[in-house]
Order: sequence, then C-alpha cells, then structure tokens
Amino acid sequence: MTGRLGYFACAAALLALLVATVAAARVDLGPLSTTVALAIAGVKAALVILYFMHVRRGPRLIWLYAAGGFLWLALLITLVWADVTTRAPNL
Amino acid sequence: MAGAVDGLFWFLAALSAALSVLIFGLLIAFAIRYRRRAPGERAGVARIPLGLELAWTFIPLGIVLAIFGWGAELFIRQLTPPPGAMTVYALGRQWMWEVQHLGGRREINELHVPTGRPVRLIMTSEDVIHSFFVPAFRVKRDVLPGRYTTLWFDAVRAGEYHLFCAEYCGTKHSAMIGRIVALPPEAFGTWLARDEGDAGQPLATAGERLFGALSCTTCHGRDDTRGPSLNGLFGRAVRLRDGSVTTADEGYLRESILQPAAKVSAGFRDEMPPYQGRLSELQVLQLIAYIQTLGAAAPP
Amino acid sequence: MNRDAHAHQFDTAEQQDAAARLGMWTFLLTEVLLFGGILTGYAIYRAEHGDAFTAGSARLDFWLGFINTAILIASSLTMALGVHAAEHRRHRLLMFFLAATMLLGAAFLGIKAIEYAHKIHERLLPGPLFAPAAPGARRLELFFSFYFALTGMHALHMLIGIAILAVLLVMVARRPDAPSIHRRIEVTGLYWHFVDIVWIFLFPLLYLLGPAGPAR
Amino acid sequence: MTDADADAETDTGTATTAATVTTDAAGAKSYLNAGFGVTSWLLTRDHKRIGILFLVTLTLFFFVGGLFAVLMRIELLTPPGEIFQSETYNKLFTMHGVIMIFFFLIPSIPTVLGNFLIPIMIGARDLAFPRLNLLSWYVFVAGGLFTLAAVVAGGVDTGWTFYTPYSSVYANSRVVLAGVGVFISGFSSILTGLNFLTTIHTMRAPGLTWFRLPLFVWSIYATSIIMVLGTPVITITLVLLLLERTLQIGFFNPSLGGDPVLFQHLFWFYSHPAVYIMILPGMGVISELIAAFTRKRVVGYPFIAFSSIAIAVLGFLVWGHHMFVAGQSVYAGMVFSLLSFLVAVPSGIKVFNWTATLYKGSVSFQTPMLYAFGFIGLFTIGGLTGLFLAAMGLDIHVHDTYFVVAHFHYIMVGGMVMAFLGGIHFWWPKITGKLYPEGWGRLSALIIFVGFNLTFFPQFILGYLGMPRRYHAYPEELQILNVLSTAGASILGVGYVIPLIYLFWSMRYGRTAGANPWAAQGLEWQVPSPPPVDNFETRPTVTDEAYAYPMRGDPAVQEGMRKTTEMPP
Repeated sequence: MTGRLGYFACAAALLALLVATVAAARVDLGPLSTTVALAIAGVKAALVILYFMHVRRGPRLIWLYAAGGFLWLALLITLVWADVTTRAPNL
Repeated sequence: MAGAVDGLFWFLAALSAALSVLIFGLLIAFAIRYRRRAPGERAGVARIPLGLELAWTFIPLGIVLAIFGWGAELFIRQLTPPPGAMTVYALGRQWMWEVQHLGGRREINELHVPTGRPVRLIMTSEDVIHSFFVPAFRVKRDVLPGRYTTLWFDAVRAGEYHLFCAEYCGTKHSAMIGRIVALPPEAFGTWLARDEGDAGQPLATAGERLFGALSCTTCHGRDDTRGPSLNGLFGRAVRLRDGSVTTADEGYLRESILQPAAKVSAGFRDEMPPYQGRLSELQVLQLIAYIQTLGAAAPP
Repeated sequence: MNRDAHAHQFDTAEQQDAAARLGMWTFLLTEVLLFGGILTGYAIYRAEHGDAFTAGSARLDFWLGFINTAILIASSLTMALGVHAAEHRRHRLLMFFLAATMLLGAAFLGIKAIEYAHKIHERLLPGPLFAPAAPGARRLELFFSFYFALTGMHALHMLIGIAILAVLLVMVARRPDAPSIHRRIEVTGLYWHFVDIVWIFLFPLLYLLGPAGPAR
Repeated sequence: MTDADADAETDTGTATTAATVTTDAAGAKSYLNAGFGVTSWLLTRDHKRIGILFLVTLTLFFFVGGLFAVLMRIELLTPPGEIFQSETYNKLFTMHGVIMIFFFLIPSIPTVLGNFLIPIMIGARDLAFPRLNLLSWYVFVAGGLFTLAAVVAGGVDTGWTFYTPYSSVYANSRVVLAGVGVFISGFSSILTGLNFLTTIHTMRAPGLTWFRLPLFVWSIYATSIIMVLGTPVITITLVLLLLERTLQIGFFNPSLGGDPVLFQHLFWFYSHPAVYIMILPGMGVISELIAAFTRKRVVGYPFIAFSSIAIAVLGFLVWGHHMFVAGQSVYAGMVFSLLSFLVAVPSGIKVFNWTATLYKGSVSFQTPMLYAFGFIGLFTIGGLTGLFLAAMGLDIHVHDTYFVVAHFHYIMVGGMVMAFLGGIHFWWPKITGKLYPEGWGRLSALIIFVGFNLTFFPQFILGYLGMPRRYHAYPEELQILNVLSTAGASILGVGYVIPLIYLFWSMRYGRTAGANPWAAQGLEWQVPSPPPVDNFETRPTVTDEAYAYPMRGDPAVQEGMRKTTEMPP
C-alpha cells in the first residue's frame, strides 16, 4: 500500500505549498510576487501531474502530452505578449 | 516609397516566375520522358543524393531570409515618417472618412495634400476597425477605435488617387471610399487658406478654448503644481511613476487625457479624472494640437 | 476474471487501456488551450491595467478562495485513492471515495456560489448591471469579466466532473465487476485532477495579486 | 480498355491476391452490404460508413458555399454593384467563407478520406473510439444546422473572421447563430483529431513502424496535432465574443480598455494553423497519388514526413502575418514575418521531392494523377505568392486586397480541393467497388484546372492594382479583370458539377473494380473493394517499407516482387 501513502504525502505537500503561496503573497516582493506565486503553482501542478495522474511512471509519450499543452499555451501567451509590450504608443 | 515597394514586388514576381518555370518544366519533362510505355512497366531505380536534398532545403532558406530582410527594411522605412512631415488627422467612422487639417479645414472622404512634402496621418476610429488604403502610394494601415495609428506618404505627382477602406467595416464598407487630391505646393496653399464653409478654428485655438473650459489650468499650470506642467511636454521623454520612461507623443497624450491612471508621471498622484466618454475624438485632437503649441512657448 | 475483455477494434485489453489513457491526455491537451485562450487575454490585460486588476483582486474574498483550494486538493486526494481502489478491485472503498470526491466537489461549487452571490450583490457582475463608481471602473469591469469567465468555465468543468462521477458511482453499484470500470475510473481521475490543476493556477492569478489579498 | 484495367490485370498478381482471396473465401460482408436501413447508417460505428456520412454532408456544404460564390461573381460583373444590396453581398461573402472554411475545407480530407483510410492503412479494424467518431459527425451536423439556420434567418455579415468590435457590438445580423454553429463544429474537429492521434499511436499493425507508414498517415497525424492544439483557442474565443455580444460583458471592447487586436491574435492563433489543417492532408494525398502513378517510392520519404510535422509546428508561430497593418508592434511583426518565411522551406521540400519522384518513374496519366499535377502547379503558385505576403513592406500594399484572395484560393481551392478530388477519384473504386468513367474524369480535371486559373489569376492583378476584398462595388477600370474572373468561375462551376454526376452514375452503372485497380501498394489495396466490415480477416503483419514497388534493375527484387505484407496462416 505504498501507493496510498504516496498520495497522502502528495496531498500534504500540496497543502503546505498552498500555505507557502499565501505566506509569499503577504510579503511584498514587488514585481516578483507574481513570479513566485506562479512558480509555486507550477510546482503544485507538477506534483498533481506526476503523482496523482501517474505520469511519473507513464511512458514518454504521456510526458510529451502532459508538457505539450503547457508549452503551447506558453507559446501563445509569449507571442501575444511580445506584441502588446513592444507596441510603441503611437505606431 | 511606391517605387521601392514595386521593386520588391517585381523581384518576387520574377523569382516566382523563374521557380515556376523550373518546376513546371521539370514536371512536364519527366512526365513525358518517363511516361508509362507498357502496362506492366516498372519504375527505374533512382537515388537522390543527400546533397541534393540538402541543397533544396538550404538554398531556399537563404533566399527567403534575404527576402525577409528586404521586406523588413522596407517596412521600417514605411513606418518612419521623415522629419518635417505635415501632420493631418483622420477619423474613420461608419462609413466615411473625416479629415481634419491643423489649420481648421475639414474634409469628408477627401484629402488634399501638397506634392513633394511628406504627409503624416494620425488616425483613429469612432466605431469599428477601418483601414486607410491608398493603392497608388502603396500605403495601408488599420484605423482602430480607442487608439491612434499613423501612416505617412509622399505624393510625388499632382493628381487624384483612390482612397479605400480596406478593413471590412459593415454594410457600406465598399462605399467608404474617397480620393486623395495632390496639388502643387502653391495650389495647396491656396486651397488650405480658402474657406468653403467647412473651415473651423485652427485646431490649437479650439484646443486652447477647450483647455480653459474644462479648467485644465487648475492643475496644469506654468510650473509643476498639482499636475505636471505641459510646457514643452510634447515629444519629450517622460518618466513614469513605475520607473519606466515613455515618449510624450500623440498616443501618450490621448491616453493620458482619457485614462490618466494608465501612465502617471513620476512625482504625481493619480488624481486626474478620466475624460473617456466626455470628450469626442475631435476634441481630444484639439487638446493635443494645443498642447503641442505649448512646446514653442516653453522656457528651456 | 473478465478483465481481458476489450472492444472489437482492439487486440488486447492493454491496448485499449493505453488508447483510453492517451485519448484522455489528448483531450486534456485541448482543455489546457481552452482555458489558455481566456488566460492569454487575462495575462495581457493584467500587464496593461495592473492597478485596476490589483484593485479587482482585492475585492475578491481571499479566504473563500483559500478554502476552496484546500477542498479541491482534498478532492484530488480522494479521487486518486478511488483510482487506487479501482485498480485493486475494492469496490466498496471505491464507492466511498467516489462519493467523497463528489461531496468535496459540491462543497467547492457551494462556496463558489456564495462568492458569486456576493459579487452580484455588490454589482460587480460585468455587463449592464456593473455599477461601481470609482474612477477606472471600466478597467475594474474588465477584471471581473475575466474573473467570471475563468471561474465560470472552471465551475462548468466541475459540474461535468461531478455528473460523470455520479454516473460511475451508479455503474459501480450495479455491476462492480464490469471489465471497463477500472479504465473509466482512471480516465475520469485524470480529468478531475486536471480541473484541480486549473484551479491551482487560477487561485494565485485571481486572488493573490499584490499584497492586498491575504492581508484582509 | 483503359490503362488502369490493363495495369490491374498484369501487375496485381503478387502482393495483393493473398489477402483478397482469403477474405473472399471467408465470405465476409462488405461494409456497404452489412446493413441497409437508414439506422444502419445513422447509428453506424464503422469508420468507413462515417467517412461516407461526412462525404455526403460535405458535398452538400460545398455546393451551398459554391452557390454563394457564384452569386458573388455575378454581382462583380459590373462595377457599381447593381444586382444585390451591399448588405446582401456582405452576407454572401461571409456565408461563403464560413461554410467553405469551417464546413468544407477543414473537415474535408481528414473526415472523409482520413476516416475511411487511416484504420485500413495502419492495419486496424477501426479507429480507437468509434462512438466518438460517430459523435463527431453528429456534432458537425448540429454545427452545420446552426449555421444554415443563420443563413435562413437572414444571414450574417461579419466576414468569416468575425472581427470585433464589429461582430460584438455593431453588426445587425445573425452573428450569434453563426458563431454558435462554428463553435459547435469545433468540437467535431477536436474529436476527430483526438481519435486519429490515439489511433495512429496505439493501433498500428505489428511491424508497422513509423517510417513504414504511408505519407498520408503522417500528414493526417500532423493535421490532427493542429486540430487538437489550435481548435480549443478559437472555441473559447468565440465564447468570449458571444458573451460580449449577448450579455455585453467586455472582453475586447475598447471602451472598457479592451483590445480588439487581442481578438485577432486569438482568432489567428487557430485560423492560421487551420490553413495547414486544410493543406497538409492534401499534401498527404498527393504523396500517395504520385507514388501510385509513378510506381515508385516517393523520393525523400523522411524529408516529406518530417516536413509535415515541421509545417504543423511552424504553422503555429506565424499567425501575426495576418496583422502587419493591424496595429501590431513592429517587433512582433518582424518575428512573425521571419517565421512565416521559414514555412516556405518545408513546403518547398515537398514540391521538390514530388517532382524528383517522377524522375525515372513509370508515369501514367489517369485522372487522379492529373489532379496531382494540378495540385503541384497551383500549390507552387499559391506558395510563391505567399512570399509576397510574408514580406512585410510588400504586404502593406497587398494586404486585404484581391491579391490575398487569389493567394489563399490557390492554396485552398487549387491545392486542397484538387487533392480532395484526386483522392476521391483514386480511392473511389475502394470506397464503392466501382470504377468511374476515366474519360469524363480526365475531362473534368482539365476543365477545373483551366477554370480555376481563369478565375483566380486575374485576381492577383486586381489585388496589385489595389482592389480591396469584400467590396461589392469597385472602380470602373477594374471591370475587365473581374469579368474574366467571373467567366472562369462559370467554367469552374461546370467542372465541379461533372464529377458529381458521373461519380453518382458510376455507383450504379460503373464497372466493378477489383481489389487493386491501380496496381498500387498499400494495405488498403490488399483488402477487397469495398472493404469488409472489419477490414481484415486477420491482423496483417507488415515487413516492408511503404511504396515497395518492384523496380527495374533493383537487385533486391530481381528474384521476385517484394511483398508488403505477410498474412499469418
């Protein structure tokens, strides 16, 4: 029943990270605060994907699929971002 | 500019023609030479050397990169108005073009310009997206609601040219057309000075009056008081509260009038009321024209 | 054991399992981009109207969001345990965990409904009814457009998830030894965890903008 | 007796008969004879029947969309726009675009030929999720009905691009109905792509490694990637648009600080890759046709296979080239322009390899091959004119003019529809068990080629002269070219109707096709025509590469012909 213990450990880690993200938000990190919050969220998502969704012991193809969506979303946001943040006000 | 655009166009046309002839020629030649002569005929063994595969991968890559550079260089030139360009404002609206000259003359679906002097348009839309397109000058730029876009051209020869709306904008999209009338400089001067019943006050004068009527002077005075002084502001670099630096061009002024909270100058509080919904696009243009004149009078 | 039974187009049950798993992962791929479309808009506008979005975030009830995050993490745990129980053919345990997951999901939606009611009461529902008076209200409205779009889309996914769990619960109760049960539970588990992941990102993005959030 | 028959009789002997004989001996029913009632079709889970359902539906949409095109071309015969009101004309081009793109071009080859062929080509009995496959058709029909309802209820006039704020605030037409229709049809696309990806990954026959797959399978795989990664974005974008329009919740509205250009980003993030959804399967079909009608393995197989994947991936990085003049940042424009040029490379690789395949081939000129020739020619022109549009400085001038219209019709109609018709002719004997009349086939291929060029080549010139698209009235000096284009369109229309007639005719009166009328290689030619319900009696084992045609002077095949497959005893 190690599998079950693993699930409990994972959930505990997720709750700990939830508290951590709240603690980090209480501290004024300036522009970094969003980065920190998203980084913690990324770790939490990775935990869920790897343990709850069994990707850790899944074939490589599943790793690719699990990463692919996020990669593509990053691509979409990055390229739109590249437009919006580099528009000269008047062009 | 039109000549430079055509240069690239005809280069690409020639390149396309050459490549098409090559490919079609090979297709036809191979098809005839290797046509099936007997029903059961088999194909021959032909090895394509890897070098050939790589050649038709990397040679086209080089060619397209060169075209990219050419097109990009051209694009930058098309977006950068030469110094000394004459500024004209254009408003797009379903389904007409309204043009406002600095001196106060207003035109509908027509734009008079002098030959030999670059003209820079500052454009915005009051409703949907339009696009200002003059095929003869090879210029086109979308006209968006809620922000300014610009475009410049240089009418070399006097004459009349088509003006089209190129971005679909509703029922009478294809009727949102007009003409550009390019006049020799003297004739243009005469035209500009004439009043055909459309001339209002010069934009800056109207702007000054509006500036007073809206009590802008309460905060924006000769010196930085409650709000930053606007003297000599236009075209200058402005430091913002969040530490970034922007240029005080038309787009910045427009945004700062309508949505002052978006970019607050360093050292000031965000307390100016937003004028979005309270000023027409024309009134904003008048204020901007007035603020530009403040530059000249400013002490160094 | 009829565990080896498989649909006619497959050769083996393992092949069918692999296909079902891959199919669900592909579906989740599309889901990432479905939420991604709204998230892109949110990211762009947040960069443009940072102050208004921070102000909007401050008007959300941080503690309700916090509790809901904890609830969803717990529901992911029960779901994972349910999948585990299904693998080991422990049907009673499986039914217990399915029911627990559904209950936690329903609790999440209940809290979400309370939040929505508050926001509507405060006239923060975007559209013609939106009525705060402060300057910059239009941008605040933009924040709430995205708040409702993102959380609404998420809540819809929760609803669908609960409905699927309900169907599975009935199926397990009726035919606990049906050959396809473990596969269905596993695939549904993937979906449920994904919906959890979406919320893991939505919580900091919506509730934790700037120091205003948890301080209240 | 045509070449095809002669070929079939002389050259089919070896690789194909084994499979044919065993299945026939077992007396398996063909998928067409498996049931006859309406419900046997409407509730079928057989990928082949679902393919037919899509074929019938898509043909209907193609001719509806085509009718709108005809009306537009008639209107454009005269400059002032006398026949229709501008309002009507705007609805015509919008409905033409919406129906042709979302209800014909995007689903066409994947849902018809892909559905029919992918399981057979990989040696499987069906797709991984047959019920989802049927659902995909129902979802598609539902989306189509909404869109047709929008037409009946008065039409929609936003252009197929649905740009905000026109679509969300200003338009007075059935935007919601049409938007819901497109929204729904997106799920059909997602389900189809998901099904293909899973099937190709998990259900290939023993021995059928990736590099033994027919190139058509590669192209459908690449297409499915785009469907899965791109479609959700337009789906959600349409949801936001519809919310903005119906509930006035601002997402893109500039008066709320929203950005209409953001809508364009999200729209083109899907809709540009969608162009590759339309063209990649066409390229796959062409690879199959060229191999079959030159009796050769396509030159540069791995290059063609990987170029499909490269196009699918690169295709996602170039959407901003639709927005060079839209108020996008110059820097973003640069990036998008550069990446757009890169797409030219894998496209070029395909064209060069196809051309080189003819070298030393045994080229025959049956109808499908004529379509393949047409495809390569028109795709080449369409691709090269793409360079004009990717060059930023030049795009400023030709953007949103007829140059663009001509360019994408060369790719989509000249490319995609040619490939679709070529593929339909090629696999028609397999699908129906009947041969179409070869003479009529060649004639209509020729008519379509001529009519197409006459319709769309003048439009390049019109665009360069500055005629904006979506104009129902235009300056008088442009009339001659418009008349030429309309004349071409009428020829093209005839060219499309002829195959419709003779293909129908052949279903009843056509001569019976054998299992392999083209003497072609590939698993689909080793099963009877029409294929039995489960495709294969026993699962085939693949031991050889694709397109293993016997060759002159190849020592490997001197002693006998290669077998593509071996059937277990």
